[in-house]
Amino acid sequence: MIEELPTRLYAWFLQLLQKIGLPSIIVDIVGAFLIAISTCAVFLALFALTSVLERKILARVQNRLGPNRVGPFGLLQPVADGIKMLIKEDIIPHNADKILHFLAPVLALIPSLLVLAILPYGSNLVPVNLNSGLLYYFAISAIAEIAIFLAGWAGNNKYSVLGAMRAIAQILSYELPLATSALCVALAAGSLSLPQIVQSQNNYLLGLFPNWFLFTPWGLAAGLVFFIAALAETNRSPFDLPEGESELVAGHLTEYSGFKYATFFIAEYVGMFAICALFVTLFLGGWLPPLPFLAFIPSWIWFFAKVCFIAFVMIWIRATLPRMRIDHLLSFAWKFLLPLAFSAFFALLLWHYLGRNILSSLLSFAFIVAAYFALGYPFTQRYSPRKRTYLFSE
Amino acid sequence: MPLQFYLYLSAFLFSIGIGLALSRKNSILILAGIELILAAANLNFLAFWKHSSFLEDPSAPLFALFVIAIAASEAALGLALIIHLYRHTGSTSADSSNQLQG
Amino acid sequence: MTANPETGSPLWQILSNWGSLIPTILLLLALAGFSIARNLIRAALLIALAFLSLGLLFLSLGAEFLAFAQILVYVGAVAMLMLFTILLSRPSEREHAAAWLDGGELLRGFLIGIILTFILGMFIAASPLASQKFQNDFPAQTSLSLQAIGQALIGDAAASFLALAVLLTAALIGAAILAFDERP
Amino acid sequence: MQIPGSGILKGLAVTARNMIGSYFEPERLITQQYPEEKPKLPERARVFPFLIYDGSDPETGIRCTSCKICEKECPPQCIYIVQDRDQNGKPIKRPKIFNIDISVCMSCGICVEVCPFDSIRMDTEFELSSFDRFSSLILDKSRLLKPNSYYHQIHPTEAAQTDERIEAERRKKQAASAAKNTPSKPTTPSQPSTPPQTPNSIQTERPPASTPAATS
Repeated sequence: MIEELPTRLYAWFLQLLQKIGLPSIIVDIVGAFLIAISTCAVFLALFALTSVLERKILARVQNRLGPNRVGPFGLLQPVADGIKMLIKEDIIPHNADKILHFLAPVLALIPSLLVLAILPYGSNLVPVNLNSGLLYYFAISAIAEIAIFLAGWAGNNKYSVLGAMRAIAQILSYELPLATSALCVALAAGSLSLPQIVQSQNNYLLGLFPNWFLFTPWGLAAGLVFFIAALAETNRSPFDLPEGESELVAGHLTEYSGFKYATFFIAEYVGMFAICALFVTLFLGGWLPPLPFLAFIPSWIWFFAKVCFIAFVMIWIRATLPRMRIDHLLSFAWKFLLPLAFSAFFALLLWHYLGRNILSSLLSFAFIVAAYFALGYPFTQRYSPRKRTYLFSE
Repeated sequence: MPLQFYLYLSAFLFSIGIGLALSRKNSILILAGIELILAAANLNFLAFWKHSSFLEDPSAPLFALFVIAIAASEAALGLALIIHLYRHTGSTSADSSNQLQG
Repeated sequence: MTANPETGSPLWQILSNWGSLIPTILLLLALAGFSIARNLIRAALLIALAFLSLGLLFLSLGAEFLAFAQILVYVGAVAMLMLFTILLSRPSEREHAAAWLDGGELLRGFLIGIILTFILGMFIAASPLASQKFQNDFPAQTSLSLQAIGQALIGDAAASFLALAVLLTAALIGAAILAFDERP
Repeated sequence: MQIPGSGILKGLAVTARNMIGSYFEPERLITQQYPEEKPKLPERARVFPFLIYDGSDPETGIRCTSCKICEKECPPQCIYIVQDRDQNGKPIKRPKIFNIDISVCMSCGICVEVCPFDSIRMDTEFELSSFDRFSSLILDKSRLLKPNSYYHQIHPTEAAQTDERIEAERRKKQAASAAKNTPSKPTTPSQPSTPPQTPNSIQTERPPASTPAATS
């Protein structure tokens, strides 16, 4: 019964409107708005929750308690942060471009909310069922780059432009591995629409092992590449150089305060959850239960459980790894992630065209392991600084 | 929307693209005008494809896809040329690069 | 609860008939802004808005794959390239102002634009297309299925697809070499 | 051949162990809920100076004899002493006014070292914030005076040493005075005064008036 709760509630509400006698156009529009608002509400609630849980997990890792003052176990902390952000004075730099300065946070938030429209939250809980959903995701997240540039440029501050350039260089160079690994999944599933990708991961090997794409040989490499690129795409954990406090104050966010600053953070966290949801949909079988007999738990509970687990892993990595330097960050993308994504692509061909059985899986797994070690070898060597010829500094 | 609406729109887009390309001093914006011309052609393809009776034949969207790809590479090269031009003539305005004029 | 309203529903009728009005208005506003934009960065952003609204227009025309490809390529890449070129070429303050024209050129540019529109408009009006009554109600399956494009790309258009790949790589390498600064 | 990425996995394992450990072994957690639990300051913690008085009545038991050495020695000059006078104007060995401006005091502890009568020591009470910037930040004599028992509370070992030294001095002085009023006994050289533990070099005669009641 809980499984169809959202759909039944939605249908009941629409009938209610019809009974009141509203023209059917209005009912449709209200229905569309209802879906949009409910999806955004769920993800903004998740944002509020994680802004506390992230600080508590980071605290627990460092053997301290974390916020527990506001509300029970500190759960009302987001309310306190929200009010603090609203009260803070919103400073616009002297001859900054007022319109662009205001536009940047809006442009940062809109794509991260738009992207939620195509994610399959439950068995038939897809806000919009586009048959090129994956391409929609990449197209909309391309707009977020312009927002970062605007944030850097509108602040009329040289360092924020520098920070914006670094952020865009990082996002552009990590977009390629992200797209290639997503491409592998689209090829394996045979379609770009996300509900179809989830459907294609639906069967269970010998009734026990769910054959999600992450557990296929090539899926391991593609999943690893996608996860690392996802971390870089949302400027998190080891790749949060653009907002690195130690280097560029706050990168492209230096000139923002008050609620505009909070909007950027809402955009970042919702973006993080969106890419976690995409990872779950592509590699961890969206709303599919891990074992066939666990299907009595509603599908959307499975989906959000997996999303929260992946978000936890992202926070866990943030608690462990130090920040990477800009050139290591970029060379890591071009020298390790992209070749690994292409080798995952090749392993997929091996796995698929040799008839998706055990033999082809072993073969492609061997190929992936060989590629991983070959590509990873230079990164395990001690860094031997060779004599650098400087191009620009004399 | 009827076909004529799209035809007039893409005609207007095409001519505005040419108008802007001719009326701008800064070469970056001239390039933007040219992009508009290509986009207008795309719009025409799709309008005719949508109002034709054989929707299954994907040749029009395919062609539009090719136009988008070529326009992107052309824009990349054009902008690289502009940077090169800027390094030699010190400004991106189109009038400053007229050394080839004999 | 898939929100795709069955194609018969009134909202879908409205959208498919008049849906392309909103992107068109957005497009015209963006172009107006772009032609009189004084600040270079604003001009580049307005062009990005124009490309975005064109993408929405393609969406209302039913070519979904095209719309997202257009947004991804133009708004994500070309507009970003323009912004980078504007930053790299560091137009001086005088140049910024020069982006704004002495009346003459703008007038000439618009004159050409308007005359051309009329000429093309006459051709469109005179052409047999205008008189023919086109079936205005869209078939149920409005958006193009991806499989068709995929088959075409691999099937009969495979040669041009590979040529396109070569062209894109050449453009990539060429642009990189051209833009690379060889200062010793 | 090191597996690429194994370093990251080891790091993740460490953080995971820490995180799970913090749930099962609560003593790992170092957070002090400050307003509720007072922080456990180390023994030699010091904030601002305070005056000690023996016995129960601060007025009579005050050790300070307003010799003003600390006023002269204080680097930022934040101590202000006015000597007390009895009714017919003869100065007596007690401060009438003893102010310390704690907004200036840098808690260096020099006044403690130079004080010959061990009457000033460093306090550990740090919640001294106030609303106005001047008057409440100048501690007058009544706020500075604290009993010797409080001193034993905050610096137990140091207090014990000081009392033991005062006790030794008093006994030595009594022995000396006993030797003076019984001349018959051959004047044995008074045994060399044990080097004073505290570095205060000046050995002045303590007036008989002060009641050496060293309460434990």
